[in-house]
Amino acid sequence: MELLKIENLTKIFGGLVAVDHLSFSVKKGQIYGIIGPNGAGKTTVFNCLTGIYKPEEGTVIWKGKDITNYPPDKIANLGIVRTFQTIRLFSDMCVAENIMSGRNQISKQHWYHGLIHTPFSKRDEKKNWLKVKEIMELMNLQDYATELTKNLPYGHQRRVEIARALATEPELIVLDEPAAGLNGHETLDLTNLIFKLRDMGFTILLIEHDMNLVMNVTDYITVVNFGEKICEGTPEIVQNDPAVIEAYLGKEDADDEGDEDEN
Amino acid sequence: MKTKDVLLEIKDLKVSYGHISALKGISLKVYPSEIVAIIGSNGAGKTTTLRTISGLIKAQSGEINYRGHELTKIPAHKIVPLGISQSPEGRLVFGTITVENNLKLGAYSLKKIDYARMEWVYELFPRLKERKNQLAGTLSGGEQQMLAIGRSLMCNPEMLLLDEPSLGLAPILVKLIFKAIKEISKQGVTVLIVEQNARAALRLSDRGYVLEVGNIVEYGNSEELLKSKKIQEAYLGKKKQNQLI
Amino acid sequence: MYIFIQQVINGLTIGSIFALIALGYTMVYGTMKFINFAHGDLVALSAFVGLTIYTTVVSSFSNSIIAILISLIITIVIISIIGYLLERIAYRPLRKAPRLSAVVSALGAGMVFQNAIMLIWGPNPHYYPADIIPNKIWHFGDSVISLIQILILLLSFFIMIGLYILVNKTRTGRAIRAAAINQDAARLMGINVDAIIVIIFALGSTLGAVGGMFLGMFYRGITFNMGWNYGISAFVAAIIGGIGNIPGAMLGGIFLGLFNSLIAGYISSTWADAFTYILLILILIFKPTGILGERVAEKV
Amino acid sequence: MKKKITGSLMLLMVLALIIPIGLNAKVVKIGVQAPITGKYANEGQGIDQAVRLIVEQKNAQGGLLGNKIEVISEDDEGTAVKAAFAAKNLINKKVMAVIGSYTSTCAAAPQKMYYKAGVLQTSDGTSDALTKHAYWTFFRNSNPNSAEAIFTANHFINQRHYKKVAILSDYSSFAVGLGDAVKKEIEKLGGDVVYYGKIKAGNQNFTPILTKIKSLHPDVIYFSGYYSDGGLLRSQQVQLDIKADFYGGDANDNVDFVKLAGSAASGSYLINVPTPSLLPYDDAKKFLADYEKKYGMKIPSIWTILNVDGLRAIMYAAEQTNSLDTKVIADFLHNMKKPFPGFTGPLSWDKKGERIGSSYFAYEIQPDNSYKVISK
Amino acid sequence: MRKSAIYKYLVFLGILLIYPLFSNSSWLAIGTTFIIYSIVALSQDIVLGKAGMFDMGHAMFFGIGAYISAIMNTVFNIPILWAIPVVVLISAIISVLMAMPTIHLRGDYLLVVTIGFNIIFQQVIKNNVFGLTGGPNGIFGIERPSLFGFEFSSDLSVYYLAFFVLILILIMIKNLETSAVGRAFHYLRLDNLAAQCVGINTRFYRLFAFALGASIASIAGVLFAIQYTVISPESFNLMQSILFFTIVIVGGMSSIPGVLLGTFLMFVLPEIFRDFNTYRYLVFGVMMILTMILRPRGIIPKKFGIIPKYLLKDK
Repeated sequence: MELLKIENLTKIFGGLVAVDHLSFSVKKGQIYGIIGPNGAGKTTVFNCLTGIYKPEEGTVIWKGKDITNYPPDKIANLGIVRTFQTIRLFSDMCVAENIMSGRNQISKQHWYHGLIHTPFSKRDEKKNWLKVKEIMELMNLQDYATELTKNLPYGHQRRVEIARALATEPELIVLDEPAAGLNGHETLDLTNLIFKLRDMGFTILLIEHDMNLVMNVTDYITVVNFGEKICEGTPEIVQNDPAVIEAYLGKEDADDEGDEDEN
Repeated sequence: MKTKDVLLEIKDLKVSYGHISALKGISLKVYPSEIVAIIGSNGAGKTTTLRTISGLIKAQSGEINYRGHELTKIPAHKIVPLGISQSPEGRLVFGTITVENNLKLGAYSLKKIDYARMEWVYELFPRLKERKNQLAGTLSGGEQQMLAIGRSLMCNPEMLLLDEPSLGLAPILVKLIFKAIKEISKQGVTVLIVEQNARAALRLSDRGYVLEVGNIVEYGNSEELLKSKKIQEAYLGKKKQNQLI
Repeated sequence: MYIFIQQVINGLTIGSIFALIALGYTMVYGTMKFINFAHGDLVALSAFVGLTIYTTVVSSFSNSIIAILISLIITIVIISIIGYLLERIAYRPLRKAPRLSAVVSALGAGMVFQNAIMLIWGPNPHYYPADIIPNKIWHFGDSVISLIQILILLLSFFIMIGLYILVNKTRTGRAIRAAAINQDAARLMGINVDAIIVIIFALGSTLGAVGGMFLGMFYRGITFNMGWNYGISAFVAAIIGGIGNIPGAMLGGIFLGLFNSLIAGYISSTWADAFTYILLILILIFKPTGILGERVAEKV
Repeated sequence: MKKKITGSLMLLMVLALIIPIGLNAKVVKIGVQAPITGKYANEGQGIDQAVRLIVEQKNAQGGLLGNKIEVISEDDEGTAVKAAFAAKNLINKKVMAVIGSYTSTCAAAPQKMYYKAGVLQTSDGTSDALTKHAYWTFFRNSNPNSAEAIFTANHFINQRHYKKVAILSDYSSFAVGLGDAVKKEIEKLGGDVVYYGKIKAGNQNFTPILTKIKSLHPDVIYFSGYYSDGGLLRSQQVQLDIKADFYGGDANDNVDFVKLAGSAASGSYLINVPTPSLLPYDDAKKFLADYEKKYGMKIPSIWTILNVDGLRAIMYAAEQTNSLDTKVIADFLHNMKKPFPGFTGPLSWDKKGERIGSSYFAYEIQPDNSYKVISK
Repeated sequence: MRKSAIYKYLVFLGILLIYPLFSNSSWLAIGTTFIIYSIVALSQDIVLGKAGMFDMGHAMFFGIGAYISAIMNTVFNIPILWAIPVVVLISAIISVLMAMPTIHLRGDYLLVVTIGFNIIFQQVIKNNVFGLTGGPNGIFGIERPSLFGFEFSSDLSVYYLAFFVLILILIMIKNLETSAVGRAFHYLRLDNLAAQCVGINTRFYRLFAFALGASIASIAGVLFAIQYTVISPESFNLMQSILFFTIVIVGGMSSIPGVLLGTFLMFVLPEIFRDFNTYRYLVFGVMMILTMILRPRGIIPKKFGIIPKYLLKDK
């Protein structure tokens, strides 16, 4: 079943076509990768998908519904939640408070509960905090619950961001270069985490530079360069595609590739 | 390896942003007239290294020695006149200023603009000459990169620091830029280049350092590094590889 | 028709003074990204300093024009030094602090200036002598223009041309613009950004000093609390033009001066302020960064 | 650390609030409530200094009924909120009478408090609202707007025979009140008010509104606001070559009007009770000289002297009744058969605390900046 | 809430409770105004400190509360306490109407717009629109309220009325801190985009913060009208807005003790130093600069990371 379908997506910045009639679709339960050289337009795709940019052309279809020009919060509430390439946490707040932000729209509190607490709002509050606790345990963050996120190491910040995304109870998690800045050990943890998330039933859409990670975890990959799709398929297919190799290594290297593509 | 004296030597350099340490004590050497590449993934500390050399970031501890000057103790604007010029990541051209004025700004530390040098830059990147009266912000990514490099050449540097010159550029442009870097190097300018495009960088350079989350994990001759399995794996992943870097 | 012409002359005169003061706001905002609320009071201070110097030196010169030029120059020097000290003491320690801290520091500095004027010169208004500039007027049709108006218009015009040349055609000017666009990139060019900020404060203070003395010569009466009124008008002018943008401040000042005159002349003087601010709000709603301001896209 | 800071600050808070100052008797206390800082600081400081001078002279003569007089000044900054605080302070310090405040708003805000505390208040505020309640404690030492308006309208229509009148005021309660009243009286006498507008005090640039007025060709421009704007209005009127007479209301009568208007001052007109320099009384002249000698500056305006007169009348009443009881003094002041000879002319009051028998003059300012009386 | 925090608030409220015992009538009046200004500053803090919107025209809502209640009382003879719901409603509506087209503006531009609104408001009341606002004179003769037969005629009773309202507002703001709404304000201030991307409708919360701040300030306005029985335009002008703005920044954004301390320093301290008539504001300006340099985030900055106990890992 197609969960997310992107058709003919085009985004132009001042004459520069950042995304050029790009189409792909993500099935439920998939781990879907988008790769491409830096500046290829991958993040722009995510920004269009999550409502931050308005695309010039094309549609974003979520479970059969056109959500193309929805604002980011509405899209998030439909079950698409993302992380950012440059981590965007609420840096002055603690880990638990950051994760709690994901519960904000799930909470049943009305605006007046902000002024007058009722037994209902207190219950609701406790319920959501307990959910946060659950997520912190899942993500191994409980030791840092009251630590301000700006004081955490990079790897932990990544985990908090993913935890915050999980807290919104999404169906599709969009990860924008989750391994950027992680060391080998942390990347390994991340790999396991992504599998774990898939096993829990989340669908995952991923942009990543770390080829090891991408090739390891994804089921299906779209390769983008200059906003255009140059190849798609399973990791095996993608890895052996001459267009991909060219995009990554440049033409002058093409003659070297023979001895490296052993598979 | 060159036999001359070391031009730039970094000793046990540590840098941190608040509680996050970006460089955990790196050491490296650059000899006159060579091209040295620093490669590594996003967030490894490459840019931090360059920005610390240029004086934009304060070092926590360690030394950066350049021809007898201790750079960690000198403010950024006094480092440029010593002969170190940087083309920064993201190019940072002055968007609302014309191309030519960007180049003039590059020569700021010389007090007088060397027009012969400007001609040389135009020869290196003819595209810039065509657009010299255009606002830098209206240039394409590749042209901006050319401008950033050209600008950093205007102060007649002895050493050029290049931060990700290939970022976001089409292969053909990358080729053009790298060719230009080679050309610059031939003029006797020492080049320290930071790149994610490891292969291209190593092909260009004499020596290379591999940086990973704030530590140098590998260094040596570029040709050897290029052949190293580890490097290959890190930058063009292999399917079903169980062992990570 | 003569009313219209007259209102335009009136508007241009006050508008060019607004523009001079607005430049001080906009230049500081351009590089430091904060509103220097003390600028208006600095303008008031320069009017007082200028008068004091004028009354001291006037006896040594037979020609009052020479006396006023000399006092203008001395005032500029003094006010620039005060502007430099202001930056050094009240703003530089706050470069890395939250932006609103610098705003409050500026408000505090404004309060210091205002009360210092009151303590030094007393609460009474002071007066520029009436004969500094001969009281000559020219008629064309039913409209009139006075010598002092012509002088203000011409001087402001030349000062703004001078500033334009300085910023666009000189080495220092390029450095100022570079520092305004990106301080780190400017440092990489070997530009001493701290020194540039000092220059900006000195320049802004210079223009403010000229504006302050124009006010004194044109209206004669100066009071210790006059800075706030002009400050807020000039600040609005800077915003209308697009704060941070030097031609924008000039345009905004002239525009605001003209608009004020025409509203008061043709619509209602009792509601002139309301109209001015409604205009301001409308401009910001439809062009959120002012007339010449550039849109800054948020980087994701 | 944070605990310590919070703790010590709280302690400071408590201490600060318990400090309020103790009292001591044996002296008669006179309060001055005036805008010592803020927009009207020069008027406020003038009133304060003049009162202190009078009291100093009185004490030198043996004080009031043998008691030494002490002056307590409170700054109201020209705002109603601070005026209320200042008044409470004065009441707590048990003053017998309060001189001030300068502005109508600041005189009105604490009026009821003084009434409730039985403290005499004498103010130069000219707003009609001040005598509306007829508090027995309140004595206006200036003349009300309405009287001035009647004089002005009569002078314009019947003596000068103006046909078209332009009126300007600022946003102060006093100027609006006077402007409204003048407009009403002129229309009552059949005059044509072709323009009635407001300027923003301190704005300095009045050319837009004057240009507008120019197009209406009035015979006279009347300004009911303060000298600091009036002088500029006159100066800009001449600059714009507007051929109309210029009349300033009483608040324009300040030495600074002439300074601001410069050469344009000559030929403009003012309407007020007799001005300090024109006061025909010898003791008034002596007081002006004393003031100038002591403080090295001229008295800021007639308002200073009006306030001083208020104080002098109160002291006179105390001596006449041989009593320091405010009720007795007030009764005496309300029922004076023979007016008290003040610096500004004879003073007496009606039941509402309104000054009776005000005399207005219209002056023309001469090229040498002296005043020439053109109408009484 | 932590035990120690409760204890601190009790001490603070305790001091306010017994304060009238130690003060004469002028200090009582200052105390009452301190409480009223604290309420305004707390409401300013909701907009500025919590939701991070640069509102430099907040005195306007304070004024709207005072003026509407005064007009209702003096013109229509409605008991002033009955005016409160109307005042709250009207100022909430006005604030939302004002904020809707302007709320998207970046920091300093919003600051200018709110200054503009404040100045327009000033001109409206000074021009005596519909003959209701009394022009520059303001409105005289506002009647003090009575509740269940009790007349709030003495200054002391007004003090305790204000004190009671302050307690209610403090409870409300405390509740805000520990609710989804209050956290949403912090999220959108710290990173608007990230907040949107986890599903928070930041536009709604911005408007809500504005409306809430305006409503609370307008309640303070009613109290102000009750205390002074006279109101005039200059109590709600731009200088007052700047005062409230400064209180929040000097005290510490979104920190309740900070805002209360800020009100004390910026408003009560100048009253204490009345004797230094002409010098005090000079010193005051210097103090503002020094405070910012020494404590750029305010004197008592907000502390985050206070979460329910049951979340903490058992040690």
